[in-house]
Amino acid sequence: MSDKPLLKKADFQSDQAIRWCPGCGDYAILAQTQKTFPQITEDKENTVFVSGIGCSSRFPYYMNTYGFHTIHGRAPTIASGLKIANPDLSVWLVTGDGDGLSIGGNHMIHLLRRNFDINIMLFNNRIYGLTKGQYSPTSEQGKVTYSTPMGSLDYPFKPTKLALGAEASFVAKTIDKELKHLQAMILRANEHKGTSFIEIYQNCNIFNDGAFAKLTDRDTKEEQLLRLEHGKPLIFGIEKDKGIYLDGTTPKVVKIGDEYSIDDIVVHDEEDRFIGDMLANFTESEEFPEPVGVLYCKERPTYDSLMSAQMDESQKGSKSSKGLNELLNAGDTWEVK
Amino acid sequence: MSDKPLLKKADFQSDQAIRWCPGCGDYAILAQTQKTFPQITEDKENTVFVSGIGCSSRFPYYMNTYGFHTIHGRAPTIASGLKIANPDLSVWLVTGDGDGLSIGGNHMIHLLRRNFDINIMLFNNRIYGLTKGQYSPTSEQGKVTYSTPMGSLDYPFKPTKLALGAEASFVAKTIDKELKHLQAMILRANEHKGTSFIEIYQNCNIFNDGAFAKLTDRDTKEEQLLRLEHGKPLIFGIEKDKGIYLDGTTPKVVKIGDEYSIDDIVVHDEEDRFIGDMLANFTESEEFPEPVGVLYCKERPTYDSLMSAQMDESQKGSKSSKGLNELLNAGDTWEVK
Amino acid sequence: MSKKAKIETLDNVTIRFAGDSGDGMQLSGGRFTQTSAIMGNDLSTLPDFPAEIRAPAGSLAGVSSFQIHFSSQEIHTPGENPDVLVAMNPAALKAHLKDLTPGGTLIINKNAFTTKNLKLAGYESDPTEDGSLEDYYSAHFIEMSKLVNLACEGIDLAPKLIDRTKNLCALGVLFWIYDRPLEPTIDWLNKKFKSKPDIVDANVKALHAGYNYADTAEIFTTKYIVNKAKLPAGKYRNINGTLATCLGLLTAVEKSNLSLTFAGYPITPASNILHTLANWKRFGVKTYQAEDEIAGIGAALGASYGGSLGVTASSGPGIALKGEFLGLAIITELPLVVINVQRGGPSTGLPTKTEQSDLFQAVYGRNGEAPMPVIAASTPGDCYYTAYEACRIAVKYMTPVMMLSDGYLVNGSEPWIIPNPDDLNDFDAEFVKENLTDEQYLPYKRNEETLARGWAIPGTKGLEHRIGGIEKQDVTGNVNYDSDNHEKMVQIRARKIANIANELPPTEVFGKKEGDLLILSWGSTHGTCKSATESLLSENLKVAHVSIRWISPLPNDLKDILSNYKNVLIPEINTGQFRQIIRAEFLVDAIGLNEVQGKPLGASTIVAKAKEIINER
Amino acid sequence: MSKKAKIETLDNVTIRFAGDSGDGMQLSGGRFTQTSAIMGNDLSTLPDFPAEIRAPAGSLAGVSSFQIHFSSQEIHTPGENPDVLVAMNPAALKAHLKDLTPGGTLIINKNAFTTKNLKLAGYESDPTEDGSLEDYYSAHFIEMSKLVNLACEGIDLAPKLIDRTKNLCALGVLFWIYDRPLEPTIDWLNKKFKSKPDIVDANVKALHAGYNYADTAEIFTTKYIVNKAKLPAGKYRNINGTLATCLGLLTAVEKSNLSLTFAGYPITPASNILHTLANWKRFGVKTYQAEDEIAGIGAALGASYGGSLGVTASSGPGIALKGEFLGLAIITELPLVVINVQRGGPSTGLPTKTEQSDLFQAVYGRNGEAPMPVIAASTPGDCYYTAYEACRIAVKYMTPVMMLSDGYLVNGSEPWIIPNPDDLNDFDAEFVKENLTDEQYLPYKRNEETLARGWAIPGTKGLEHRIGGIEKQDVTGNVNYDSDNHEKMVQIRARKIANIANELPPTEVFGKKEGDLLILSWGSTHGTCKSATESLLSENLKVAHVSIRWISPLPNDLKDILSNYKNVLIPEINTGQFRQIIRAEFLVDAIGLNEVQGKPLGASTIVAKAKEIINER
Ligand SMILES: Cc1ncc(C[n+]2csc(CCOP(=O)(O)OP(=O)(O)O)c2C)c(N)n1
Ligand SMILES: Cc1ncc(C[n+]2csc(CCOP(=O)(O)OP(=O)(O)O)c2C)c(N)n1
Ligand code: SF4
Ligand code: SF4
Ligand SMILES: [Mg+2]
Ligand SMILES: [Mg+2]
Repeated sequence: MSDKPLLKKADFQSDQAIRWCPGCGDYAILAQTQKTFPQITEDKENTVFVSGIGCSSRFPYYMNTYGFHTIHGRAPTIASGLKIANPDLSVWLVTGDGDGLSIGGNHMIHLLRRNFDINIMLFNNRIYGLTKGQYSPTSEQGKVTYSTPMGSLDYPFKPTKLALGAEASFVAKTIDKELKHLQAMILRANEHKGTSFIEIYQNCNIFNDGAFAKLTDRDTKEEQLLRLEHGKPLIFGIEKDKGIYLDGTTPKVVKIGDEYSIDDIVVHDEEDRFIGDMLANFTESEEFPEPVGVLYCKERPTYDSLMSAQMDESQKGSKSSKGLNELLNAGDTWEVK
Repeated sequence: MSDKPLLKKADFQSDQAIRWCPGCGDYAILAQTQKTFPQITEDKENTVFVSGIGCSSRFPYYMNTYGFHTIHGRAPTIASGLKIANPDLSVWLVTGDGDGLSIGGNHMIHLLRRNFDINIMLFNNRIYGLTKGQYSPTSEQGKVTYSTPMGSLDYPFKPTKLALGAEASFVAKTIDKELKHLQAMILRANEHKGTSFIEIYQNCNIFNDGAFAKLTDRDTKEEQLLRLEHGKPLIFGIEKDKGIYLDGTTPKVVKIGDEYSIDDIVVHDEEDRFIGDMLANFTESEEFPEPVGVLYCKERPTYDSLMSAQMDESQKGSKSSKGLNELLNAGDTWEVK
Repeated sequence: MSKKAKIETLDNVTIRFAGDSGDGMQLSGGRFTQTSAIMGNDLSTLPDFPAEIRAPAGSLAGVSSFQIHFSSQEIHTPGENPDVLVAMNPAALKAHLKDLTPGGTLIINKNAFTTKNLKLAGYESDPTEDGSLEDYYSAHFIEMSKLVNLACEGIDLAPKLIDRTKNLCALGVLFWIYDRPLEPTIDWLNKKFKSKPDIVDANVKALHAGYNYADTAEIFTTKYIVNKAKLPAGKYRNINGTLATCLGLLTAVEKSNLSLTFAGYPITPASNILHTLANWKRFGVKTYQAEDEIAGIGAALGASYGGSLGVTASSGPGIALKGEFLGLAIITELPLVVINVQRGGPSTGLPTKTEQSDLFQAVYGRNGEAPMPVIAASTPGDCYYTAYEACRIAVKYMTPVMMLSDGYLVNGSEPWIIPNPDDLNDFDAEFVKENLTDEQYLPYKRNEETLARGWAIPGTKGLEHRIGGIEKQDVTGNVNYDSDNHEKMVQIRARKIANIANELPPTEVFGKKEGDLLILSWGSTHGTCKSATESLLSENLKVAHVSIRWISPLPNDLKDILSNYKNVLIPEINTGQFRQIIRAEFLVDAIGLNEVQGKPLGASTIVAKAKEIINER
Repeated sequence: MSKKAKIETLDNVTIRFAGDSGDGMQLSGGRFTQTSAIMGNDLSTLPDFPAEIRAPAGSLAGVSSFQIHFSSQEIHTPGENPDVLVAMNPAALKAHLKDLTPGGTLIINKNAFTTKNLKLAGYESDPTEDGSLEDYYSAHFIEMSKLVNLACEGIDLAPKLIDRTKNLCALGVLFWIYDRPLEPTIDWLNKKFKSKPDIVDANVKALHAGYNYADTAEIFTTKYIVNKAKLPAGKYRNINGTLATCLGLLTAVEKSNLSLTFAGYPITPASNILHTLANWKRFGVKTYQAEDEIAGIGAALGASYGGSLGVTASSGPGIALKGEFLGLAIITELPLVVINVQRGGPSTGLPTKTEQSDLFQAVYGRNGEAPMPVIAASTPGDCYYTAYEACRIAVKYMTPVMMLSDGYLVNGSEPWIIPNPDDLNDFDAEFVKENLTDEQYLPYKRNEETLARGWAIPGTKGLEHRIGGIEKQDVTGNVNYDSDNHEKMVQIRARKIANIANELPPTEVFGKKEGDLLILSWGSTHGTCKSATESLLSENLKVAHVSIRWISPLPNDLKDILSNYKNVLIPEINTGQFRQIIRAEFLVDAIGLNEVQGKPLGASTIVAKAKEIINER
């Protein structure tokens, strides 16, 4: 960054009244984002927040940057087009588990494989908030909601696994209540050139309160969370005494001590897609702790940079100023007098 | 099956003239399907082929069963509704890499996670055939087509990986030219209760000829194909002298002989999702052979069976015949004389 | 104890309950409605929800309201300007005061007028203190929170819960003013909170507190009586449009021995249809929450293909997504019902408000020559009959049918004679029988009368056949690209839909059979137009009202009816979409009355406009 | 050597080349076209492709054809019934013979009439042997395969490749009959196959073989001369609608100093727009193949939001999918051009055939009050001007614009005066300038004249603001749910589009300024209607033709024009969609002439209908 005066959190707060329910996890995410942004940019006019429809998708109204609250599920398409038009913008996409994975699932997976340099924040509250409480593609099977009074039948997506299946180049997970961690993930996403996918567990205290309680309760959470650090072994627990061991091809949770030593524990490598896949499978499982942090991160050329390169390449030699006339007069022509 | 007379291949051939290009790989797939079906059913009226739009999606016209050629990308939605209405039908979904993974990607991934008992045959020719040769979501990066004269920029999907990312319960891959293997996969898909996803590499000799040549050339193919068999080690090569070895978390191709013995080779387990994920990553890679066969197969309750159970459960005790009047007269009522 | 109150009789009263979303206004309104229904009034109601899930307490965005119009005569609308406004907090007052009839009654929860709430509502000074209200309204400031607190002393409930009963207190006040019994509400409370006696206790005490306060305090000097209305005899219940729609669908499948498959994706204000039907599994109804609206209609069509009646519902933006699939349903000639619960547009627009602006989309919004029946419900209770007819026509003619409803209809309610399904139009559904001959089944052979093709469902022996979205050959249904065949099929599809007009009952004309002005309506403006017409007729003006149910095809007799009036007025909550259709169809210079404010039209506006037309032209 | 042929002069000739997809008929047609253009004829062409990619050789489904109409006068259509039919195989003969003018010339490749091919085409006996053709047509059976084989003796090419040159042989025959030079074709072959001299050699030999055969054999006794047409002076080229559209878009961005971003999803017959633009990266054009049509319009809108002009194109079913996004473009008031290359519907319909049946969808097919300009191209070359205007209006009024084209327009071609971009309407595009004050930027402040809001693009300092699909507050653009604001915004959006009519040039009336009949057309029926009108005028009938370019809004002067004629006839390739709009708008009892056969209308049909009307009414 240059020597311009640093912006402050308040610079990223818009003048619009915030209309989420009191107690909603969205507030925390907004606050952390506003807090982090001064570290991300010194020109807020170059930042654009694009969203779909849902409680979470109201987010852009509250950021004092450019913002586009589009239509349900389609934010990735607008964000991609924006990035094509102006690759220099810093584009952030805010979506929900319904917006991004139900109606918008296709645009999401295609955005991930194309690898535009766009940062995705998916607020996963495992419910449709805005439409007042139907189950979502991340709701647990058997969920009782207005649309499923006897319990839902669909098997849920694991968003990080779907993202990896769609060839995402950066996949991370964090939690609304983990303020510092959330900030760190936002910074990491920003650093990553390519599509960054951050799943954020978010409490909807109105329609799905406590969905992530076991991951946020002070007393229990360290037994449940597998905090990922690149180059560090996959250990967890209040006493940091448990770890992930690979038994043949099969991961297992083991206790570090007599039988297994710390050296037997798998070491996290963000660039290893086999590890990324394995960690994504841990999501919401009985057997394994819940991984938070960067599951996978490996850069490859972004769509926008490839496109810029092609545009440059195509313009070598030919002058575009003469282009139109050249084209108009191409092919066989003849004069009528 | 009962003791009804077995149907013959010809019984599954409709009277419609087939309109694929001469030499198209679709012919082989059709023939193998028609050949296999007598082993699958003895009542062809219970079979329905549903498709989207594309060359491949003309398939239902040629099967002498029920058939629905729907609209581009939406076959999974029709198939799901059909299965809800009548869970007893044997429903087959035929789609292409464009139909099923581009416009239809969302319905595809949701069908997989819901796990309706439907069999998907995805003809992957890595091109849009019907619209005359644009690149598809499975085309290799840099592909020169009408819409990408300087080469495509998108990073392709690996269909089996996407399917696993979407929680598919059965994922297999085969090739148009591998006639017996193709038949075997169709039979396996039929046996599997739940959504079966078969990716079929298919040659489009008009717009993408030879896309799979190295996997189908008699001389080279055994060096390239990793033929999966449950409970057998992952070995390949004309001499069956190469195998997949797991080095920590990282798979490697090794030569069986001095350094590595057959016992060091990973043994395929169709029910192991970690192996399934690993194999899916091998798709179209420089480093690894191309897996064909069943990558993953593990049953879990199907959407249709769960729905039937709920319907049954809900009808216990109450008699539906009285239902309408009960509902019409529910709540506070009063008489006006 | 009770003071001696004057008693006056009124024909019509409109009350609006307004408060914060958490204040329980929908409940108060609902109970007042139920009690009035039981007392034999005719009535009509309209709730208005905030767009936010839980807007900050006390904010303008968080105000929720419920209006009830009740009468000793037949009425057709939830009323325009309320005679009584109950305002539970400053924001509610701010948002609704402008609608209160001049001189109307204001009932205010004084305790909510705190500095914080006043500021949230944007008041500079306290209107309950600065005298600004008393000059214009009969204003009553009641310390409801205090009243309920006193009344509930000794009940072992959190103070917050006790404070929540103030909606019952307000209700009690109104029950006193309009001389209504408390018992139905008490019974209902007992049933509703069976397992929570403390809650029942507190609520009942609060109700009495309000009633007694009104009875005792000096401020209310008059009690009003609104007598029984002379309504058609029958067994009644109160019903809203969502429930009526669902009951109509269920009746349709029960009468025809079909099964019902509903597939949809949540969207305001259509979601409640999904929620209601999801509870009816025990009646064989299958519901499916799809991944989006396209999948919703696709699954519904797939179900219809499989022999169950497929239904989907959505609102504007979701209906937009279904357009491509409607084309497929039209060309494959499968039954399907698509319900559009209209809301304010364009785009996301005003998602919780009502509007009639999707008519063009319903009639014209598809590629190609894609004719399709469109039916519109006119009142909450009429949704029942409309949904039933939509199903019947869909199956009889093997076609998708679009049913138009709207935010007002699904949420509004009215007393409703419980119908006897046996009285409805016959509804036979038959699948093509199995074919044991060697002859090829011909899926596009048609019934000569209806032009419908057969419903040949998978699983039936000998009917194996293929359908799809490419143009089909007449009779065989094979893929066919010929010019002449295409033209023929385009014409057949058009004729099939046009023919439906031949079975429509004669159009009802309310009012003069000929005269100066015909008020022509479709959909939910029915009630307002009828009220306006009644009022105009009572002034001996030569007017009539016709309410159109089938918009595509239009009834055959409409042309003649239109020709009997000097002028035609079409009131709509859009910029004139039906007017455009009527002009095109009949070359009649219909006049539009168009308001696009996200709420029902007012009868007085129509009356004024009608008079202007009659006098001017 | 050359025999002495009679020479006759003709005004007009229509030739149809028909053969198997692999027979190279598009190439023969294209070369004949080019040569005729250079000779100064006016002309118009129409290719017709099979729906299948590669239908089996020799099958009816695999027939491909190309029609050219050339003349010494100005012409406007590719002709109806050809005077000459070239049939390269039995299937081509079978498919097209019914259209050949009675007594017309038949040129047949005798060698293709093998037993197998005859069977594939469904002939019981060989029509070149059984004498069934000679009585009705001037039939010539030429052994083209044999001729080219002989001619190419000694060339080192596979027999298959040599056989393929028979299309040049057929072309040679026609060049002789119509007295056209071979050089342009030979030059072209030399250029096209620069690196394959053997191919050039074989093709040139085949061309000469055909020419010489006609010159020598006794069968052709007459040569025909079609003289230069008197065309407006200028530099000409031949152009089809796809290329014209793309050039129009490029001209628009060059004149306005904008950049162009095209985002779309392949679909017949719109895909070629994507293909053409994809080749223009060197001119700064960005193209993006999206995952579906929704993503296509989304990306185009995103690009427009970012300050590039976003364009998308599709056909019926794909346009259906874009409806929801159009609503967002309308409410966010961003420029966007959506091109609909219409094809036969409904649903997948007839994907390779032309139709005008998406007009309703274009004008009405959205939820809510969603007005949007709709412009239609009238000839292949006119696509240039139409695309340019679509872009200009989109940017000037900050609105999405729908441009209607169709299968005939994009594939058909005509001679075209190369335009000078400087002569086009001015096109200024300006972004809002950065704001260094402390004042909040007001995104919904409007230009007083156009009512357009500012184009404030991300990256501009001080303009940070938020937009979206919920109703916006006037001026500030904030989310707003108020009734009055909503109504106001609905009206502003409508007025903004209606106002465009004020800048439209006076409508051109071709023919009598008043009289018995006005033929009113829109889109690609322009040429047919103009031809019909010319023919009617030449019989001194009091008729005129008006071709409408802007369908929404309609031109202000149309009402007066309509009132000058006793009757109005609207020919359309649909069941009367524009007629419906004209009736609604002007209460004029317009008469429809409607054919829905997947192909252009014939001028003679219109002439007949016009006479019937003039005589009857
Ligand atoms: C086309 C369309 N379909 C449906 C809706 C209704 N809708 C709005 S938000 C939403 C789901 C929101 O869920 P999610 O994305 O998880 O967001 P949350 O509210 O939970 O943050 C739905 C179904 C819509 N606005 N548009
Ligand atoms: C809504 C819609 N968009 C686009 C098309 C055009 N279209 C038809 S098939 C197809 C792609 C076909 O590719 P694929 O699914 O791979 O099938 P293939 O022809 O290669 O077998 C496209 C783009 C269409 N028919 N409908
Ligand atoms: S409904 Fe849930 S997600 Fe939406 S604002 Fe309220 S608490 Fe948050
Ligand atoms: S275009 Fe390709 S995929 Fe389609 S039929 Fe021809 S060879 Fe097969
Ligand atoms: Mg959610
Ligand atoms: Mg393909």
